[in-house]
Amino acid sequence: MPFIPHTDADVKAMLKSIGVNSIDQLFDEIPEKLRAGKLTQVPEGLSEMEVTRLMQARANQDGAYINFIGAGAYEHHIPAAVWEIVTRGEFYSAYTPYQAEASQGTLQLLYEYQTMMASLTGMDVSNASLYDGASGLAEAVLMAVRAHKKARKILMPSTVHPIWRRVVRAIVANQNIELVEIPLCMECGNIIPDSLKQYEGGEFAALVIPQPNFFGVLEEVDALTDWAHAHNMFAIGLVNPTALALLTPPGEWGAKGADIAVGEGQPLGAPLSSGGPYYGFMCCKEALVRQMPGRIIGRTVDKDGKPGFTLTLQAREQHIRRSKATSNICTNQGLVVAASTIYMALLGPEGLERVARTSHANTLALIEKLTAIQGVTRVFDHPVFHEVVLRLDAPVSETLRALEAQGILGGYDLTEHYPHLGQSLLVCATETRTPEDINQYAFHLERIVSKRRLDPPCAVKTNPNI
Amino acid sequence: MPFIPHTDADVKAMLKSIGVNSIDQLFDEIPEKLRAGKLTQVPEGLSEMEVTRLMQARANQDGAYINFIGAGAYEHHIPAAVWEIVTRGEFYSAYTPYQAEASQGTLQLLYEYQTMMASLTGMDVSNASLYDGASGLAEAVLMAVRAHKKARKILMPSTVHPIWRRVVRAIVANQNIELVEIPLCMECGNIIPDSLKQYEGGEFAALVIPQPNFFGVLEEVDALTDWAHAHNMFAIGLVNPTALALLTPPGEWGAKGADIAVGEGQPLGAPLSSGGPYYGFMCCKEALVRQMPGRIIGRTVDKDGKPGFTLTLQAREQHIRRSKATSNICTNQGLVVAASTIYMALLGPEGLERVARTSHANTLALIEKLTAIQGVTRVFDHPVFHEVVLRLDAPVSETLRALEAQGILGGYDLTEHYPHLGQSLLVCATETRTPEDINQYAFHLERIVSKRRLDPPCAVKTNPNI
Amino acid sequence: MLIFEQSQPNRRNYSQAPLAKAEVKDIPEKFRRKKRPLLPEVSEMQAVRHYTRLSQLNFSIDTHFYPLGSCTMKYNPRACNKLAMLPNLLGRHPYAPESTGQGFLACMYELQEMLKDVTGMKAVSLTPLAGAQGEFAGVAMIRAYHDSRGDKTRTEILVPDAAHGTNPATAVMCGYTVREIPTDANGDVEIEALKAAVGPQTAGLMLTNPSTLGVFERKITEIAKIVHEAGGLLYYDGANLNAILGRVKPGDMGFDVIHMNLHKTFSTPHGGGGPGAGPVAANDRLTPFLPVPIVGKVQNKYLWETEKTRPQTIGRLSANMGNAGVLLRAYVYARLLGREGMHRVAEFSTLNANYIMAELSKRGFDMAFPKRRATHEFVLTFKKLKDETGVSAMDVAKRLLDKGFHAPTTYFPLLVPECHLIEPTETEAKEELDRFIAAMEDILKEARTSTDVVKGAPHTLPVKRLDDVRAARELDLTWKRAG
Amino acid sequence: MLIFEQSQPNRRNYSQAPLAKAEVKDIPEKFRRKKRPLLPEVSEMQAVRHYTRLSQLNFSIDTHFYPLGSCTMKYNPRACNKLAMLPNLLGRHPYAPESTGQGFLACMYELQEMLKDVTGMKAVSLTPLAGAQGEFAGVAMIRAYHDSRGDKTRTEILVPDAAHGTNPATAVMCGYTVREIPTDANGDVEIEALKAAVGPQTAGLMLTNPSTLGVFERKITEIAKIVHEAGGLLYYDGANLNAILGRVKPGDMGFDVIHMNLHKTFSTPHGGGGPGAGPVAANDRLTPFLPVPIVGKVQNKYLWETEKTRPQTIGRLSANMGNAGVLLRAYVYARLLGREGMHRVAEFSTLNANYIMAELSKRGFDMAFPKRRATHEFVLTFKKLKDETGVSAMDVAKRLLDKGFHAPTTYFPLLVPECHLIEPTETEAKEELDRFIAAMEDILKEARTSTDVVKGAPHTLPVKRLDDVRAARELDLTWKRAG
Repeated sequence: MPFIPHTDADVKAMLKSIGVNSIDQLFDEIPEKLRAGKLTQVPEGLSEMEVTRLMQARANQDGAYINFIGAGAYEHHIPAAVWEIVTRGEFYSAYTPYQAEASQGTLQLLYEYQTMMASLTGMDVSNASLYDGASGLAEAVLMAVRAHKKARKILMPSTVHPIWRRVVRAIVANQNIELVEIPLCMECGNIIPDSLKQYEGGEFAALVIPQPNFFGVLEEVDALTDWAHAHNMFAIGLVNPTALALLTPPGEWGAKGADIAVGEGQPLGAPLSSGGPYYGFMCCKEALVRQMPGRIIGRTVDKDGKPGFTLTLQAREQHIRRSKATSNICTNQGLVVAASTIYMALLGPEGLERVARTSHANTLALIEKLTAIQGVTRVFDHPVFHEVVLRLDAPVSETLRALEAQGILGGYDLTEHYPHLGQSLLVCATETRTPEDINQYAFHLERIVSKRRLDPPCAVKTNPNI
Repeated sequence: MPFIPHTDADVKAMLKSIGVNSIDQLFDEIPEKLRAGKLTQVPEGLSEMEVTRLMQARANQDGAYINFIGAGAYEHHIPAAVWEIVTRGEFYSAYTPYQAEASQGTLQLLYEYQTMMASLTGMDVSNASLYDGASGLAEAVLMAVRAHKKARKILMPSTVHPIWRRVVRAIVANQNIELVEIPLCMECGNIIPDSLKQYEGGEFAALVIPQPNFFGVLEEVDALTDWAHAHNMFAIGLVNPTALALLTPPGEWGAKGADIAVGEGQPLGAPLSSGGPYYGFMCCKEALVRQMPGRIIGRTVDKDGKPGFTLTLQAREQHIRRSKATSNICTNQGLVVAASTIYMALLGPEGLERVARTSHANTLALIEKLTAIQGVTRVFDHPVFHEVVLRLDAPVSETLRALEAQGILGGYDLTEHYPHLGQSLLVCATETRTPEDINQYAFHLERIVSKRRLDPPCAVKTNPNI
Repeated sequence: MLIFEQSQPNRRNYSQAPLAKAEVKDIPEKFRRKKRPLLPEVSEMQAVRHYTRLSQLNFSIDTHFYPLGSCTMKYNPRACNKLAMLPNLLGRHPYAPESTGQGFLACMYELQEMLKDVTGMKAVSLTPLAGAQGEFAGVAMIRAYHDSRGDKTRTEILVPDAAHGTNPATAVMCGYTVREIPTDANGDVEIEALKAAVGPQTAGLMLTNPSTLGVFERKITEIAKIVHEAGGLLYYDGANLNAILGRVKPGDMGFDVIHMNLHKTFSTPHGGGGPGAGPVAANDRLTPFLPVPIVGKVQNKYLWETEKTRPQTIGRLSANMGNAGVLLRAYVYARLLGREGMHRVAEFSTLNANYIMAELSKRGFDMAFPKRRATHEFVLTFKKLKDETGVSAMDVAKRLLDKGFHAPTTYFPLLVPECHLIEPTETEAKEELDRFIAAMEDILKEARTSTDVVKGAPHTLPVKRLDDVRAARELDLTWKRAG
Repeated sequence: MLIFEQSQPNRRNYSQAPLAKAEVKDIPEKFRRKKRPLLPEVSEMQAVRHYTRLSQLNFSIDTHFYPLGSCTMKYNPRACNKLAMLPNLLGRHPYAPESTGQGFLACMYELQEMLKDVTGMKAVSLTPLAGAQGEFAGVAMIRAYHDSRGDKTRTEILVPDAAHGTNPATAVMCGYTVREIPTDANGDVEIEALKAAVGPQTAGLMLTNPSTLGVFERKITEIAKIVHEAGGLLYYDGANLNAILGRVKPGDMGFDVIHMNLHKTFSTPHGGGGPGAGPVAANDRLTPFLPVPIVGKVQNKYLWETEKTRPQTIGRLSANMGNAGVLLRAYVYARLLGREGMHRVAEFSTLNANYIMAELSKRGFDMAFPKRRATHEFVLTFKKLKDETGVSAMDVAKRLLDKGFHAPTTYFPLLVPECHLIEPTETEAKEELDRFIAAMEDILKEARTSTDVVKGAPHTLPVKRLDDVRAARELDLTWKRAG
């Protein structure tokens, strides 16, 4: 009975107090035919030692690769202190701070997080997190529709992460919200502001503006924001938080700034971890705060006038508003947010900027090496942040498989979602990639691509001796 | 300037307050020619990211092996909770509890540890730890000499760990203490009590009694203890703490019990970790407590009568007694003791007994498999605990090297310290070894030994084609 | 003190960022940030000390009994955390190929299989990021099912008035209107009201069983029949799964789809409010609509099943497959418990709840449903106490904090006035329950003898009772530099 | 509450031991334990909760400023812990072959090389398990040196009266008698007394510089000359190395052998009293006598140097090579600091100490050596305060606890009455020092205005002032079951 402390004597005493003869009797209100719920497919329990061995074997099986994939999840160095503190029992095993007086640790941390995020995005306020960047974007869309009151259409550039767009669709589709896709410029890899004319007068609630966009390419955020405002729609900035150490924050885009800023918080201290847990951050202008979903922490005072922190604006939430809530969101990603808060405190503005600069410089160094290889070209001719699209004169999927055999994850294959870009892939080298990593990638890519050029696969097939 | 928080403004303000112009000036009392202590062999600093990468590479280089070596350091499963709690900053980064009121966490834990160890060894009292088992044995020897007052000779069986005996020698040699070695019985692998007759009347301060001994063999502890007491010497029990879950504790040996119990605490929750940090435990009879070295925690009350814990019997210690101290020991192994305390609390008496039983049963299973191989025999015909000496008809060192190539550490080579035992090695399979591990060992050993029998190395050398 | 108040311009951690400052020439000035963000400028030690100290201000499972009803605050085994954080598992990119994730995917596949058994369902998707997303997935699947049959008339979701607030909120997110079904005096759904409510407009019913009232809905089979006969489907809110784990399977009760809060029943950490994980399980009828990705297995290789192989899926709910690290923790927990361990969960969580209920009843506390068995939790009401002394359920809750216990859930379920919802979970020892019972008894006495002490509680925490009204009225959501 | 008071017979953690109970038939009954040991029988959560709560009762670097003189309580970088605990490093058996430890041995070799540079010595042995063992090694090496020359007349070790208590204790352990050398009013060794003390009986001198008085021994070169000319050797007690790291090398001062407390200068954790690590470094003369094992390097392979290659070694001090995991932490720390980082250590620890000394002087505190520079620490005395108000150095120390600061070292050095030895280290920020200074000033005021508050301190800690006399008189060293 793992984790159950009861001794036989305890059980006996407790049953006696309750006035029953057996634990079974406590289930006597359940219709008998439902009580046969024996498990058959769950294996026998293991000791911690056995599970440890099992999990180590599983982890070893997965190996460790030199990673050049970004595409929304970025490998950054995480200071050792971050998760050593986050996994302290007091943070790890506490719940939502419903009893504020007994949760000042979590609450103050979240208030600090809100301050950091609001400043990083240049917005007035922040919530205490949403589930992840993709679902956070969906929440931003819902929020814009709620706040706009009239329009239910959203302008969604095709330069937004293709899977995120699917997530938004899945979440908002049932509420009669229409996502209208804006095509990208095939030369620059971003949205040409002038091309938006066609949507004027179309009754849109919001324009989503990614910065950088999925291809790493910088969008003309000032023009796009101003255009959105000029046409009575909200501007939703979709941003990478590391990039914000270098790039203009959404709050300062155009004349009035974006209205909502949203994004994936993972780069700030969350490990890649096969995709989660991450978190979505959301910030907005003060005027929209009561439309914002998710938990929000406020500073107040106790009855002696001493400052303290508490959940606030709960009137928006589902446990009070029920069917009239701003969202059904309940939990947030508290622990990951704790990691981000500590990450930002450890890095500071200078540190985060250095991470951004080095990530960007490494990606440029990678591109320089790779595009020096015959048959490898850069697709878009426009400034980027730390991520670039390359085109190969060989099939991307085969090339990536050949790189994988050398211990290298060579990038994100764009052929499924952007077939019109040809054999393209998205590569990224964060600050964690060394010059040696980059050289290795270039060395193997050259070998693979040139081998293919000299020995095309069909030739291989016809010669059974090779 | 890693870890230094001073801004330029801070430095300026501080220098002004001190009344100097530069930090250099603060060193002006140091003779100038001594101030040129520039470092030349220390490399430039690295970022945490770089050091992380370096250390991961170093750790990868060392690999992971299936381990059958014991010989004083045992691979046991350590519950995940142990080091997650021990490395909490409050335990990890606190110092010796000089200010008891601000250190009740460490102090209470150590009091609990003392209670557990005293009970495990069957002794009256325990100290709060010594450096390791080997130096702990040296301290026990010094303690016995101090308490005995007359004799300065110690009877030290050759069945005690050979390296530990060297350590004892190095530590006590300068105090004119003589270690007299008792030879072992070549059939049983232990000390025959009757053989001690020759030492009667020799003025010894103590007899060291290992249980189990270095070969895993059980000693006749009752007879040995009674003999020691009959001849006016202290009995020092040298014990494996895991074994104590199964074996008679030193406090109950013979008619009066051992006087001092000492041993290596590593099996109780410390990782192998290339040999440290471990800790030595030491327990003794109440009458000897004021001769015991190391820190000791006592329970007392505060000025309101509330129970609390504090360092006690400090009058023994070097910071008060200086040249008259019982030992120069100062720090203990507090953090590792914290791990052991939590380990014992998590295992409990039943859990520790299961660990001991399974370790023993696994070793027996291993022996059965290995001695079924032609050319592998068990050396001593006497009961053991979880460790056994085997003899091979092939050179041990070559065989171990061949096993290593298969990812197996096959045991501890006895040929250096016990050449008269022939090609022997000491093997151990704790509860962490699975049937599959054991089968693998047997499979590869059979292959290696039989190959050698069929293809002796000289034949290999004469045939250049092989 | 806030971290910002410890910050000094130009203080920084040299070890925590690249030592060389890389030049960035190719990003035009117009895209560049002009003003540094307000991030703390502190030393590594200052940050470590600050957040270590902050952590100590929290109550948590690792430090306190935390009988927060409906939240299942049970022990989070440390092995789950340690093993989910093995370096290779942490380092794996979500878009790394399946070939580099066979170990991870094996864990996920096996977790799916175990959850199928636990729920009595046919298929599982692990992708929902939290309970509320699991709920959303469940209702969206119901909608997709009706849509797939061209059945456009079903616009209503039935929800008992005792349901979690997320239920109606979710129904609305899926484009449904909500009709509430009343509860009778014994905590069961009013069958006649349900019969009256169902019809061709009924898309489905959302229910948790045991209900939020801490009692088992005895007429569940009849309810399922009524809804199914009206053409509706049944969604099971798995928030209370801890009450039945290994004893009763939602599939056997007649549910078509269920979500599970792994951070409750499967003991992944609550983390101060998340991350959670809310897998959904479905019977044959709803399986095609499960959200993707799902882990499949073909010839001993694990792979992602996506929109390609599951064209009727409601789609994706997150950029990747859910909170993978949380799912790994749940997997480790499930393997530690195993079959027998899971059977014990419902037994001992029920034993603990009934024991506290029995002992408190004997001490004069008023149960909301005194004639019912407690499930894994139960409701008591301080209405009489409030009327007599002015001491509210909230006052009692705050006073419990002083005595070293986290408070039960207060003022929920909404149907019971001045209530506490008490859920001890199976991992608390009898001694701890006895201490809690004694503390409650003390407070009951104090309420009559030293009313102000209770009404003024807490007295011993880092702050006294906080002004929530001011927090909402004078919004202070971010710190601003003075001046 | 003690863990034993939460124990119940037959309660146990099923996950933490082998699930099957193996039979043991071959161990005869006479060797078998009859009565179970008194280990706690608690659940995993009870243990986790108990020890988590206990930890919170401690002051520590991670939570408090800890200006404990002579103990160098600086920030312990978390990376050092994390990286020393990488699974392969933790899993390696000490007797595993060198071929399976090239990564580990490389770290140890490089650490040796760095420590040689830091000390200005020719060779290093990492094996001593703690400072006191390092001292022992140093003096034993001096003895081995004289013995190797057949010089049996040298029976005396000189120790300044300001030395750490371990110094004389160690000399005795090495079979020497101790002669104390007095200190002059400015904290320097009395040269004339030294001259009078040296002779053919002098084996060596043990000294720390800066001395325990918090001042640099200015005549060190002269002292070295006097001792060397008498045929003695000089041992440097490295406890105070933080004051000179990267500024002054003990080898340059004339020392023959030195030990270093890596848990001080190299910031490995103090762990509530250990483990430490006390490597020794020696000049050419003493190198042959260093304790083994030492890590050598031959043709790019690392190996153990043992008694075989170092026949004159004083031998072994531990079963393996010291506290390997502590040495790994020191190695990581050294690599993070690097050359420049090490140079800054002495600079900023000295700056911090001098700043507090200056500020406290201005506020009316009495310095033991007002005319001297502080090194990394300094001594102040409350003798006058004690005479005037009855408030002792201990009272002030206890009152500091109430104000959230760990107390400085009290009543050491023994030469200064009613003293505090204050060592802030380089990792504390000016703001923290200012808060400490303000707290000290407050206490000084309280000592005159509310004497009882100070004499009764602490008031806010888990316990009030403890009765140490009773602890030593009525020994209660283990818990016993009642009855």
